[in-house]
Parts: sequence; structure tokens; C-alpha cells
Amino acid sequence: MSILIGAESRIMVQGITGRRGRFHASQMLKAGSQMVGGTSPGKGGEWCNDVRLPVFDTVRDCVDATNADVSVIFVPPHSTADAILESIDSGVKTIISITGSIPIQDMMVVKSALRHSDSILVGPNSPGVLVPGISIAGIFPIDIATQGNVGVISRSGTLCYEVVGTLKQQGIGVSTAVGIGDDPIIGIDYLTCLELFEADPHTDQIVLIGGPGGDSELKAATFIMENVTKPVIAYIVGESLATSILRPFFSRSGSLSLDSLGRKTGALKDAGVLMASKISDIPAMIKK
Amino acid sequence: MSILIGAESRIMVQGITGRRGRFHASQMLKAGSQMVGGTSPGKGGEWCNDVRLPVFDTVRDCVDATNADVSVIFVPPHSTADAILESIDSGVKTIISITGSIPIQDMMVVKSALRHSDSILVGPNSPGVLVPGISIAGIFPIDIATQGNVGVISRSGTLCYEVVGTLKQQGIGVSTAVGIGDDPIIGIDYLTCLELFEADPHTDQIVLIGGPGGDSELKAATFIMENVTKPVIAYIVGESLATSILRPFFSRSGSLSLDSLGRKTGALKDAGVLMASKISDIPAMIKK
Amino acid sequence: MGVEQSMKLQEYQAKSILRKAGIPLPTSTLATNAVQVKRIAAEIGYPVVLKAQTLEPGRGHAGGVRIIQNEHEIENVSNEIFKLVLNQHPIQFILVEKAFTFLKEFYLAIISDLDAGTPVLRLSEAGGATYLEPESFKNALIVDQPIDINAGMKDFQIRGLMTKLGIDPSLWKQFQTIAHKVYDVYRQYDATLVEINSLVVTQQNQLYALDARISVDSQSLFRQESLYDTFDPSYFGWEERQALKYDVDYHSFPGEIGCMVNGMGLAYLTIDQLIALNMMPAAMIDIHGGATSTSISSSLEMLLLNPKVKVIIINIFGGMTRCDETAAGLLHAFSEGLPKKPVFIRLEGTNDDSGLDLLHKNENLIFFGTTEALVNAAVGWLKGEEQ
Amino acid sequence: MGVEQSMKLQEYQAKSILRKAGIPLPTSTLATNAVQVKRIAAEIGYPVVLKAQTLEPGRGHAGGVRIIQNEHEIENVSNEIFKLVLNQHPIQFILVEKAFTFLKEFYLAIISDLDAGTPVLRLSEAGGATYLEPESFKNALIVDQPIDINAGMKDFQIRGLMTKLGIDPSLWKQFQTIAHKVYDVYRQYDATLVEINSLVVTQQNQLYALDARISVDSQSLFRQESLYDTFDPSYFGWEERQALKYDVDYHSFPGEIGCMVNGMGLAYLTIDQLIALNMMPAAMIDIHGGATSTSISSSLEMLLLNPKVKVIIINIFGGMTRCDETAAGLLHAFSEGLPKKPVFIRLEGTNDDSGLDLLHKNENLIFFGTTEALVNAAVGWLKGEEQ
Repeated sequence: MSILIGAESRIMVQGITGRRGRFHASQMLKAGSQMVGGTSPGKGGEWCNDVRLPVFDTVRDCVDATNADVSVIFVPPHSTADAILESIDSGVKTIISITGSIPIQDMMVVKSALRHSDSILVGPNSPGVLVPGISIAGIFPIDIATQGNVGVISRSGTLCYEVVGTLKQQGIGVSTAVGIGDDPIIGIDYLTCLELFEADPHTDQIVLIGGPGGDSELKAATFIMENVTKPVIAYIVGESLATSILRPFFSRSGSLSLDSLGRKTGALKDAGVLMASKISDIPAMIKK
Repeated sequence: MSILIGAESRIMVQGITGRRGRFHASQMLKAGSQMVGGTSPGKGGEWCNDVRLPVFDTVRDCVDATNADVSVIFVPPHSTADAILESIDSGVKTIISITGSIPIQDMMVVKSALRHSDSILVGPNSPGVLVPGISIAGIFPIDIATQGNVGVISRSGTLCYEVVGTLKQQGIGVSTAVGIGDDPIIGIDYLTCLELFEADPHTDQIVLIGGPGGDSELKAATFIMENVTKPVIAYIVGESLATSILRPFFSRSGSLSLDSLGRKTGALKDAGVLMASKISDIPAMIKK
Repeated sequence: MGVEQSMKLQEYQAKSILRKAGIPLPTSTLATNAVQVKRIAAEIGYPVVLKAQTLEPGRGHAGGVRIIQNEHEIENVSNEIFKLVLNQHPIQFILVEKAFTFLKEFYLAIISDLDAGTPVLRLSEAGGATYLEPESFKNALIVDQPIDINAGMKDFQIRGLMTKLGIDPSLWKQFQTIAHKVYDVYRQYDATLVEINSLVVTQQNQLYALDARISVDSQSLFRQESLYDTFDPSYFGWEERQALKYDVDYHSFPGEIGCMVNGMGLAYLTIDQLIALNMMPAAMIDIHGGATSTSISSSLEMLLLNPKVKVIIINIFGGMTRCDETAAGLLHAFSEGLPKKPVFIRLEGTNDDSGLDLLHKNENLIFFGTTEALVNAAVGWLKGEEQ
Repeated sequence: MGVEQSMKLQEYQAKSILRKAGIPLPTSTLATNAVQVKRIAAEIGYPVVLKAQTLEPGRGHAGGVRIIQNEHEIENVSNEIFKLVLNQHPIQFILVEKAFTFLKEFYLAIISDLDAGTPVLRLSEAGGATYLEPESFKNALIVDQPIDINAGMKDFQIRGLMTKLGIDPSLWKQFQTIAHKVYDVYRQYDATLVEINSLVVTQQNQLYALDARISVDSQSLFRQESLYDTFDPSYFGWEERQALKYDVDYHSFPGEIGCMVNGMGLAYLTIDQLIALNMMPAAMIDIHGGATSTSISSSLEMLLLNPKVKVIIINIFGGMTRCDETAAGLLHAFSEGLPKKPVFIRLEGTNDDSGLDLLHKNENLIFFGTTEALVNAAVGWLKGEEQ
């Protein structure tokens, strides 16, 4: 079993005729995902030939015709919020935005709409959701992981690949890997994923990957203390920044962010989380 | 018993230090209503002396201090939407706007907020709610009606007075009279009131007062046919307009509205509603 | 009760607002006489369309919209149009507009769904006169999209309608841009309707708004300063201007009875009873709930001064309208030395005792307890006079 | 990962935007030399405040903000300010502003709560420098009101905060007007922060915005045409301008290793490992997910041309970034005849087989399977060089 998506998920792609949408739709198909169609406004009625999927003008049309319940979004950043709102309006249950760098106020509008809906948003700037051997809804490289009982949650996409790849090399499998996304404002957070993994009978242990910026790792620590009984291992990247001489350069750039990282590590430790100091340390910390 | 308000209702007034707010707060007190306080931004901490009620700056402060669950609004039209939104935000259950002539788009904003809340709005441009002998939340003249088992719903305030007054003269009492309001966009409609009266054990019969403009009487007819078992008597004012030579004057004015009134009467008759052709006919149609 | 509360703008005013918003429109200029019309047409270039500016319906039928191919006939036609009188309103302005050839007409509007309380984007493939004909309207595809006024109009909502109508994707971007601008105008001007009919497609695949209507919410005028000047005061008589000033509703009719009531419900009720007796009002003034003594006094003044009014009915059932305040207002008007007319009054509701006390000794007034008795008596008096 | 993605405007730019929005500000004009400063001060009238325009922190501490009482000392002080260099950035502009006496300072801002995903109206009674001092900040009353971005900011929400702070009701209307305008600026300019600190009350009980900060969302610049010109290009070096052009992130550091990665996570990971080996990057380029071969080629070009860069680390774990496309971009840069430098690369993920096939014969490249091995090797090579 898995969280967020599964073998039964009927996956559509918004922006399916674009270069990336088309390519990753075919990758998802190869990974075993149940792909049902996609949208490309103005191209409704065509077929996306390389993946043999029907193309619709609107998400509503696609959902009506295919019963899609998961949508993976590849449209450009300036129209991503509209694409998410369209999926919410059409009742898509799980919306995954691969596209990142969405204008902040667009995402505020999306968050407001999500509050009044039953949809779940993963991302934006997310690699999506990976259920090894079963389904990929997103851009995870195929065969990067094997089936298993470890749930993985990460803000960073590339670190998520690093971790599941490292686990695979050591013969450790993954139940589900979720990239919650790297944009300033995102949909579901660590908490939702922790809650889902806690309830998932096929997940026995959880790996949480965090980094500088925001408070979400602190909130995760509190949530773990109060609600999570399964063992959690955490890796926080960017540890060197807090004390290093890089500080002035980071604060000037206004882009890479500085943090009191000690706070995050401390809070997670207090919550009983095992802290990995390197990614390569994680496999040894997993209970076999 | 009654609908919307009752002896237990804790009523506050928004705009309590204004000429109208103060006067009608005292009228409501005289009518036996349980008045708990009011708001007047900038005058928080004062007392409204003639009614001996505390004044607060914000609805939140008033609700926190008094547990008010009904708010009657007397602020000017241009700030009424804000007053309603403030009451919604503070969790006031029943909001009654006496003020009318609210800008249409302000009311659209209010309707959108109501959709995402648990509050009920009566009005705007409503005389409020009257439970004879128990409570008035609004501007119904005191002693206009006696207690009884007839529920009255009207868009027009003055016609509502006419009807309950006429009933009283013939010795017929009222369970609750509700003026749902006369503005282009209103909160609760005939349907909500019919549903509440249908469920109210102290209401045996219902009088519905309608008029030109809109579709709400047609919707009421459908609702009555499908959901209301209690006898309903309806009076539709403006019957003469449909066929009369006044037509060109009405269509020019762009304000008084013309209607295919036959449609409303027809639909109500089809729904088994007894149609009164004059207000003075209504008492004789009530089952004693 | 079912009050529409919207004010229509003239076509040229609507077009000026839409042009300012960046919506593509044919070149047009307003003219007040035939010489101006000719000069403007020469500037714009023939063919031109002359459009009589009026808020009345039936402009086209009356010959108020004419296509002119060359300068030969333009002054004569202009003079014909300036001589038109539609429902008592003479034509004062002609809009001279570049005539356009086009391939297809659409209808695009933001309308107000008052029952649901939302703006609605409406698109139709039946634009132009077709939209207005009941028969073709019935057969044409018309699609609506309610808009959450808080969230605003979204691109996907416009796309949804365009998909349903089968509009060619090569026009989508233009449609979207125009729809957003129309919605912005609707919001910015507190409109109840912003309508482009028709929105035409030229041979160059460009969209243009050929005709436009805007109605604005009269209750929002307090925050629409730019619209104050937009309303043509010559369109209103003295009574209507007074009514605007004192925030009462004034309606003129061809009868001889002047009526003052509080609330549209009582207005309809009073008219119903007059019609049942084969009578008509001369004027109907609704003072609304909570009127002040000043507006009440002015309303009575309007009825006393109106030469058509032979007898006056005052029908007040006070909730927010206080009967004592009403009485004070009436007494003030009576003290102004205006023409004397019989006044039949019914005064009931909040503070009626003190109101009636104030009025009881006034010789102008005859008192009644119900609307029915009140109307019967006034009509009886008038019929007696006429015999 | 925790990307702030906001760009600060200069004080004078922020003030110009707020002034256009109708927020009351003291008169001020920008000057580029001491003579201009003096002339402007004479026009405005003494006392004036001279404010060094810079995006760097610590302006006040460095003597970049000075109150001048009369023309006696103004040129000398101006020249002192123009000689200031804050964090390598010389002061090029002085804002000459009317000096103000006031009774009280407030803080008013719209900030962005990224976790909740809402704008927040923040008011504080501790305005001015007080707001910035951690100790007084802690003790001051600071009140926040989250705003639903769809519904917009409501009067009652502003009143709620003013009530909590005990602001005198005689100031409410001005506060409300200013708060709405600040919110409008936040929305209109895709700001992440619009801050008035301090908002002062004069003896005439008038509110004025003495200082202002605006940061805008750099991801929204595509729809903020008016802001393109606002950014000071002299503030950026060649690499930073290139980075903007190719939509990659560029950060400069004092080390000797040039890094190219995809994703902030890998950037942090790579830096962590460098620091663990007591090394620093010279530059860190994040090409983001889904970069094109053009942006990859340009990024490598920037590293090859950067004289500080002795060795290059390329660390790509492709999801959306396709390894074959990455390879094509790298090969293109290598074919351009640029300086040769050792390049240590790790290329894994989507289409890595075909990517590695393309690159395998390139003499510039040394391949690794993990970040750890990659960084260790590059650092080892550099340390070998330095001995």
C-alpha cells in the first residue's frame, strides 16, 4: 500500500502536449502508472500519439470522460495557479504541481481555494509522488527505488532522489516517496504526510528530509512528538550555513536562506527523531 | 416556539449609538427581547444609557463579553456589508440587516462569505424577525401581533405589518413573522423559512407574501410542492401590473418591476397553495 | 420589492469606459448637430454609422441607426435623426462611428444573478440583433459561468465557455483579454450589466466591440464619483431630481392621484387597489423605511405642487419609519403656504399614537385605518369631483 | 528550498510607489551629487534628512542617514555620504527629504505568511528604530491580522487591530485609508512586503509615512512591467545579469570552486560537504529542474570564464532535468574555445544512460557516482594544486 496515490489512481497530465508533459507522461506510463489522458487548451479532440492518450481542452472534459482523480501539472509558471484552480473546480482529488516558481500571490489565491475544497495539492515545485513498482505521478526517475516499508518526505526533489537512491543501493525499499515541493508556498506539508504515513499499514519507518528556511521542520517536530508512533529519521541539509563564514554572502543574496538550524535539529531530537548527519548514514539507521 | 430567534436569543445591535439603533434597541427591550449589548466603533467602553447596554468597538469584543448570538444591523448602507462580514467573522449565528439599499456587489461579497460560514443572514432591507410576546429582533412595531400558530414570510416589510396586523384584528396569532428583505440580493429566502416553519412544532399554517420581480416565489412553489405538508396561503401584491395600462410607465422607470405575475400565482396554485386576492381575505382562509 | 436599482448609461458613455479599459472598439465621436456629424464622418472616413443616443428602446425601429456610404446624404439623415422623439425624449446626440464589415458576431457580457448573488459571464454565438430576438435566442447556444466575486474570474472559466461554444482557439486569447477587461469594468464601476453585443470577428481575425451597454448600481453611486457627471440631468424632470436629492423613489403615471407610501410593498398594494377601482396614480413616491422628516416634507411638497395631482393618498405603516417623525414632516410641508389639496392618510405602526396626536387637528387631513378604506375614500372623492 | 525569491526596492523607489498610491509622505527628491543635494534642500526647506540609498543593511550605523539643520554643513555631509561603501556597494544616490517633527511612531505593514499562504496586516505601537530592536520588539505590542487574499482586506479587520492597540479613534480613518492603500500596493506590485516604518502622527494629528520598504516577488516580474526599470542593474555583476537572463540562480562566494547543481537541496548538500572539508565555493549556480541545454551551456560558460574558479563541480540528479539535455548543453560550452578547467561531474537520473554516453569521451570530465565522492575528489585535486 501507499499514500496519496496507488495502483488504482487514474492519472491525467495538464499540459500533456508540451515537451515536458509529453515526455514525463511516457515515463509515468513506463513506470506502470495508470495514465488516462490530459489537457491542452485548444487541442481537445487530438491524441497525444507517443503515449496514446486522449487530449481535452478542459480538466472538466477530461474528468468527465476518464474519471481521472490525480492530475500532474506541467504548464508554465504563469498559468499554473489557473491550472490548479481548474483541477480544484473539477473535483480532482490529488493535484500535483511539478511546475515551480509560481508567483507567491497566485499561490495565496490557490491556498484560499483549497481551504474551501476537498482537493489536496502536492507542490508546486515538487517531483511528485513515487510508489516504487506501482505508480509514479510526477518526474521521479524510473527504477530509482524499490518497494519496501520506508516512507520518505522531502521538500527538495533532488535530495529525495539522493535518499531513495541511497536506500536502494543498500537494499532498502520505499513504500511511498513524496516531494512536498520547494516553493515558498506549498500545498500539503510534512504534517499531512506524517499523518498519512502513520496511518499507512505498509509504512513502518519514516525518513524526513529538511533544510533551511521556514518553520515547517519545527512544526513537524511537534507533530511527531504528539502524533507519530513509527520511528522517524531526519536529515537536515544546509547545517554548515548557520555557523560558517558564508553567512554574509547568504544574507546579501536574499535568495539562499539562513537559519538557526540548531533549532530544527534540536526540536526534532527532542521529539525523539534520529538525526542523520549525512545521507550515506541513513541506511544504517533504518531498522531491518 | 419559533424560528430563527426565541426567548433564549442573545441580541446585540450593530450601530447601537446611532439614532435608529438606539431607538429600536429600546423598542426591542420593551418587546421583551433579551438585549445584551452593541457596537459602535470608537465608542467601546461607553454605555448606551437609555437602554443600559454596554457598547463595544468590535463585534468580536461584544460576542466575547456577552455571548450574543443574534445581531441586528442599523449602520449606514455603505458600511453594512462590512458589518455583516464582521459578524460572520465573529461567529454570530443569526445576522439581521435592517439597513437596505446595500450596493449589489457588496452583497455579492457577503453571499460568497456566507457560503463558507455557518451564519444565517436575514435581509438586508428586512424588518427583522418577530416572535409575538417573546422577542423582536428588528423594527416590527410592538404589539402588532399576538401569539399563535401562523408563520408569516414576506419580502416586503410594510406588507408583513399589514398581514400580521390584519390577522390580529381577526383574533389570529402568529408563531413567527420573518421579513426576508426587499433588496435585490438577500440572505435567507422563502425556502429556508418554509423549511424552518415546516419543522417548527408551533407553526401549523404558513402565510407567504410575495410580489413582482425575481423568481423566488416560483422556487417557493416548487419547494412547497415537494417539501411542505402544512397548509400555505399566499398573497401576491402587484397583480394589477401585469395586464394594466401602467406597463409602459413601469418598463420606463427601470425601478418598479414588471412581471408575468400569472406565472407566480399559477405555480403556487399548482403547488396546492391557497391564493388570497386581498389581504383582508387572508383571515377567513386560516383554519381555526 | 424586486427593485432593479440600476441606471443605464448612454451608448457613448459605455463605449468611452470600455475604450479606456483597453477594449478594441471602432472609432467614434459624439455630435450635437448635422454639421458636426458631417465633419466627424469626413475625419473618420466613410462608410459610417449614425447612432441616435437614447436610453429608450426601439431606436433601430424608429430609424435612429443608419449606415451612410458617403457625404451626399449625411446631413439630411442627421437632421432626420435629431428630429426623432422616443417616448417623449428628443434625440440630442448622434454617435458617428466607423462602419465595419465582419465575418461573425458573438455576445459577451457580465450579468448579475441576483438570486444566487454572483456575477455571471455569459457568452453566446448569437450576437447582434439575433441575441435580442426571442426565437433565435431560444435556439442559439448561450452559455453561462457564475463567478465567485471574491475569487474573481479565472482563465479556465472563460476557456470552459469557449470550449462549449466551439469558438476557434485562434480567437481564445483575444476573447480572454476582452472578458477580463469587461469583468474589470463591471467591478470597477459597480455595474449590474456590462454587455458587448455584438463582439465581431473581422476578416483579419480581430475582435471588435461594435455595441455596448452598461448599467450601474444606483446604490453604489456614492463611491462612483466618475459617474456623477455621466448621468444626463436633462433626462429627469424636477420631481425626479428632487427624488434623487432626498433619496426617495419617484414614479410618474397618467392619473390624478398623488401617493406617498413607505416601502415598495405598500406601493404595489396601493396601486393594486387603485387599478381595481379603475383608477391610476399621477405619482407614486416611496419614502423607504426610516425616512427623515425632511424627505417626508419634500415628498408632500412635490405632490402638492404637481398640477396633475388632484388628491393625495398617504399610506404609512411604520416600522423603521417613525409615525411621529412622519407627522412632523407633513406638518412642515403644510406650513409652507403651498396649494391646498385633500389629503387622505393612514398612519400606523411605530409611535403611531404620538404621530396621530400631532396630526389630529390638521384640517387638510382625513384619517383611515386600512389601505382599503383609504384608497376607497380617495377614489370616491375624486369620482365625486369629476361628476 | 526556503528560497526567499523577493527583490528589495530602493527606499526612493518604494516611496515613489507609495506616493503614487496616495499615501502621505514628506517631500523628497533624489540627488546624485552634493551640489544637487544643496539645491534640493533649499527648495524643500530646512531641516532636511539626507538618506543614503542602498539595499545593504546598516545604513544608519555607517552614517548614511543625517539630519541637516542649515546649508552650512550640507555639502560636506553629502560628500561624506557619497564616499560610503556598504558591503562593496558605493552609495550613488542620496534622498533629500523634509525633516519632520512628530508625536508618536507606529509600524504598519503587509507581510507575507508563507506557511499559511496569506498576506498579513501587521500593526505595532513600536515604530521606527524601536521596531527593529529585538528587545523593544519583544516588549512592544505587535498585532497581526491574516487576510484572505480572495476576500481582500476588510475595514473591520483593520478596526480590530486598532482596537487591540488602543489607537485613538480620531486616527482610525487615516489608518484605514493608509492600510487599504498599502494593501493595494502589495497586490498591485506582487509585493512580498510593503512596510511603513515609521508611520508618524504629527502635532496636527496627521499621519505621514516617514520610511518605507517594498520587496517584490521576483517570480512575478513577468507581469510587473513597471518594475523592470526599477531594478538597478549596476547592482549586479556580469554573472548575476547572465543568471537573470537564463533563469538560473547565481551566488558568489570567496572560494575557488565553481558549482553547478539542479535544485536548492543539492546546492545546500554540496556546500555542506565543501564546508566539512574546510572549503568554499567560488560560485554556486542552481539551474533548477527542467533547465534547457542553453541555460546549462551558459552556466558552464560563466564558471569557465570566472577567473576565481579553479575547478568545477557539476552535480546533477535529474528528474525533470534530463541528463541527455544536460550533456548536450555541457558539450556545447566545451566547444566554444573557453578556458580549460578540470570538471568533476556526477550525472544521474532521468535519461542518465544516454547523457553519460554523450559525455564519456570528453577529456575535460571526470565522473563520479555520488555527491560525496564528487566533492571529495574536487577538493582533493584543489588541495593538491595548492601544495
